[in-house]
Amino acid sequence: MPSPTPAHLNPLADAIAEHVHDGDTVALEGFTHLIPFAAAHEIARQGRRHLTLVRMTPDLVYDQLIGLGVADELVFSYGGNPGVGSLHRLRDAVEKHWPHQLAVREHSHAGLANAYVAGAARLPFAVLRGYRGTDLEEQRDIISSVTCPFTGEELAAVKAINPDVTVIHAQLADREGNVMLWGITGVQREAVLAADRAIVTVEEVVDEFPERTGAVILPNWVLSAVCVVPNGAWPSYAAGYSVRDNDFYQRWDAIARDRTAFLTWASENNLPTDNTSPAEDTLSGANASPAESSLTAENDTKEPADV
Amino acid sequence: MPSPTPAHLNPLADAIAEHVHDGDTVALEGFTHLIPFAAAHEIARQGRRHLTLVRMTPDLVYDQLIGLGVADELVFSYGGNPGVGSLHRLRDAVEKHWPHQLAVREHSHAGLANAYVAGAARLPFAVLRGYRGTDLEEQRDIISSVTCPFTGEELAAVKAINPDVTVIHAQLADREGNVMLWGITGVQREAVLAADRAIVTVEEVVDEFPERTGAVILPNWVLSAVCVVPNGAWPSYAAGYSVRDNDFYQRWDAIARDRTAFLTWASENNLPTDNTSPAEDTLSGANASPAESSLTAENDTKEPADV
Amino acid sequence: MSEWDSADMMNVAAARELKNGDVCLVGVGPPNLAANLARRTHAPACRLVYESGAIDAKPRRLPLSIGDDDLAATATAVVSVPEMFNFWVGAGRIDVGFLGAAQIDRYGNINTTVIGDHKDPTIRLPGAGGAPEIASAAKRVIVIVKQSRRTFVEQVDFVTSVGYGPTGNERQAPGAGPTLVITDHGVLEPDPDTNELTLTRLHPGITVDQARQATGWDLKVADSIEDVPPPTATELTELHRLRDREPADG
Amino acid sequence: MSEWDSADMMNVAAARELKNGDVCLVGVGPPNLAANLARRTHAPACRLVYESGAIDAKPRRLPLSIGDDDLAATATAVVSVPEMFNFWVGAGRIDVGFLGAAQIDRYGNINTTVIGDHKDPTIRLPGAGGAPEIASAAKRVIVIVKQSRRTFVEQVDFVTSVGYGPTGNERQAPGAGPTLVITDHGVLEPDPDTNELTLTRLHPGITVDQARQATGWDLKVADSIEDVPPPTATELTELHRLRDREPADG
Repeated sequence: MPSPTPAHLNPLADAIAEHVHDGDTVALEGFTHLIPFAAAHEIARQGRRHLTLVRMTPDLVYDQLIGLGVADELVFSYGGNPGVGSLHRLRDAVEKHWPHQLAVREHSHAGLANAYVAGAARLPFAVLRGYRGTDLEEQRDIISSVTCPFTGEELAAVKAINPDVTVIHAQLADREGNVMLWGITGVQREAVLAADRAIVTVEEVVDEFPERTGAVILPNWVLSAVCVVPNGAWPSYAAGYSVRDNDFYQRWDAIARDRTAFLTWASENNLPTDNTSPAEDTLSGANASPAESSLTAENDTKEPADV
Repeated sequence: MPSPTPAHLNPLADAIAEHVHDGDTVALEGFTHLIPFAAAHEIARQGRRHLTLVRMTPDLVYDQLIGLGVADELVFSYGGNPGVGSLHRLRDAVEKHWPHQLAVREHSHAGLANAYVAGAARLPFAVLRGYRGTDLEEQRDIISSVTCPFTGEELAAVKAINPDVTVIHAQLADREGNVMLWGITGVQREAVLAADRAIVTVEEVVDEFPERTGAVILPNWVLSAVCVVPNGAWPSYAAGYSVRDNDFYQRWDAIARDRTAFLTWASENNLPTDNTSPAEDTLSGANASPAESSLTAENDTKEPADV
Repeated sequence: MSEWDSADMMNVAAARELKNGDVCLVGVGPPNLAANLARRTHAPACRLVYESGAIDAKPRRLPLSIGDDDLAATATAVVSVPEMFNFWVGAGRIDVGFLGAAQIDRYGNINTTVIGDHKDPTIRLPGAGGAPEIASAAKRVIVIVKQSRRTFVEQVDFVTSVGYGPTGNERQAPGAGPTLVITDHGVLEPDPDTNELTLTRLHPGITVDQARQATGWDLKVADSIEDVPPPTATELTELHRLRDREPADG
Repeated sequence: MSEWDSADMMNVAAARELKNGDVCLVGVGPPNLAANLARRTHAPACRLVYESGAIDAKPRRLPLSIGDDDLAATATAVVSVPEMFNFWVGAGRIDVGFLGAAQIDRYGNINTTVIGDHKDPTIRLPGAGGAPEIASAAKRVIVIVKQSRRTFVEQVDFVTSVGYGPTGNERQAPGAGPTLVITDHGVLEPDPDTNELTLTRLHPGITVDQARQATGWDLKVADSIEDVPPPTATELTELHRLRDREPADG
């Protein structure tokens, strides 16, 4: 359970150092929108290892962490670069065990979303109508079935997920450390409430929250730390603050395809890697382009306003 | 399932005539706030009988319908006049079978809320940690148990509720019949989505919805009818439009305590009753006060603005 | 201002149990009075949660129902009722839950459903509401109830909310169960070994014998009884202001 | 403007299947193109739902991901992902669900998870996403996939989303299952008796033999094959405008 102490406004490095430990189960959530990239990079920068990473859509953020050797296990439901193609670091880890073997547990979106829901309610499992007849059911330790005591119908059961720590990015905090996010809010509320500890990076701190239809508000007493990190979702976006850097999502494909390009990118961004040689077996090095120093680049692809 | 036809803006009488039938299971929801009193009175005025009424807090709205003889069964979780005392018509029906016997199935708030949640998801049951060791569990047809397939823990299961029709009151509709409500939104979203048909009364129609943190928006294609009924929640309230008529909630106690007073109130408000003599056994007639024509009274208890 | 009765004392004693920072689930009646009194006196940072969905409500006047607009308007967040019960109450995020009772037995089991048979009751009571889950999941459960032989009974007619079970040993819920029963006579606490409710404190002017007389079973009494201090002037002032629906003093 | 290729034809044929008023769950790739094309041509009132939570999204340009802000900004309502899957997809409120496939078999069972063994795959594919629930619960499921022997296989390596089961008779889900498979060659429909995918329509210029060559099993062919009309000028114009991320024409 989260500490009853009110959340403070903390430096991100301190929050990660205090709350994210080697071996933790860590969920970084944000469904396309509000992905906590800056916090992920801080986790990598501090050299965390042996994490179990949980996330519905691993996206570039976990492709990077997996390539950097941060994760031993991945729990997810859709691992692609949306609209672009594969997550090559994820594939390299699963297919070729580079930089090391990555254990995989996978759900459908509905299954993983409900696993968080059960976790947020501190129930051991959730029920849904799905999975029947699929090979996903073979993962018996996380997907099982229950029988309705009223109708006799057999339904799927998914094991609850309770991360040690959940990290999200949001638009706003107030001076007391309450947090507000809006737009596509995904599964963030449930992921935060399912966790023992929760860290939120925010665009800015305001005296009072605006009215926002569809906003999620998280009271300070369910949060462990709130950190002001403007543009902390880049190359994802924060509605009202930035647009998605679709160009970087395209460019990442070339960086991630090639181990050397990836290691160059990591080095240029001061992200520590395991001492693994890229030479032994590069996934699809043929059409890899040289790394660009993209992590620290400005979000230079703002689209014209279109309202 | 709701008809895929977009909702229309309809006269309330037409919507009730078309969608609420004798013998239906009907849920009128609204947790203290936004209780659809006007729609309830229209149901009574049209002489509907043998309804199964579902509602977390029967409140005055079901006390009235029960006294008028509309219901054969009540499904609920808390049957009091909040801050005042008993619901005397409910008690008279259960304790003395006036105007006729009322079957009762009852949940805790958590159980009934989750029964709607299961209904909205079209699942046959919901799981919660509760009920264990209570006598509520004896209602085996609606409360049972399931065993977690991962931990072996035994948890409570509640049977899903899928009303034939759900009726709610909301602040706004737009010109296409989409609906917006805010403030305390209770279980209305789930009750609407659990129903085969849904009727919404609204304070007014607007061109565009405002930004409102915490608002629930229901697309027109899950609604069967939308009816403009200003002050349709009186003596409950609609945040931003009215305040709760606490005086009427007090006055109702005297009206409802006494069968004669209640029948006078019904007659004065053109609400048909079964031809039942009030004389045989009045519940607590001693301190009953004469009926007031309160139903049609203006909301005369607006409190001073206090912001 | 210094006049007070046993009901005032009960509410004041309940308010004193709330600590600054406690997350408190507030129901109608005495709990509402007690929680708001605590917030206006010694525990301004206690967090009021109402089952209607209001989290961190800061009511300016005593709410008349748990669904007052003032609760939503002053809350940090307002959530749906299913979310309130699943993600907040059931998930164990409530430090203190207050409960009332129409009947209570020596093991803290509570009836708010019926007097008589459930299918054909003599008196139909309001029912469960949020009580079973509060009784199950809150870290501390405080029962506020006037003490009488009609209420403190050998056996409840119906178990709406579980205390420690029929013989005191059957509790399986995650929360601690009823940690305090605050009455107009004094305070009862479960015996650490048997969970039997034991008189541990007396309100000013009340005797052990009076408490025994108001109990429908052979009341267990602690070896040493604490005296509850009478309401302070501040407590009484704010209690009266709350009842008169006035805003906080100062 | 009148030039088009087999991929264009596939997207146009998929768009034509959407009826005005249909509630359509839209995924990335061809489904996104097809659904938005339908909305810009013959089905302006079809309702686009994205699994990110946007209900009745009215994107002004082709969204590049299912989480574009334009979807949230133009939607009637935005809901959480759990609510989307529990109350909207799982509850059967979707009329048409589009699916892609890395492998599909003759009974419409789909693999988007791995080529090879799940624990040690040759190729790790993206995984399930929302597909299993769409396959299970949508009233009509339309698969959009380019036809080849690599994709149309005798047996899928992994069943991510169920069509009609291993022998065509095992489907137990509430939705109807894959009602159409639209490829770059033509359209396949399940046989009414056996549920075996059967070639029923051919795109302009494609022969039955070509379709057979692109199928990894002995393709069943309907007695009479319909010819799919080529893309109209309007369809092509809007398809190109969508790809160029231009707003709707007019």
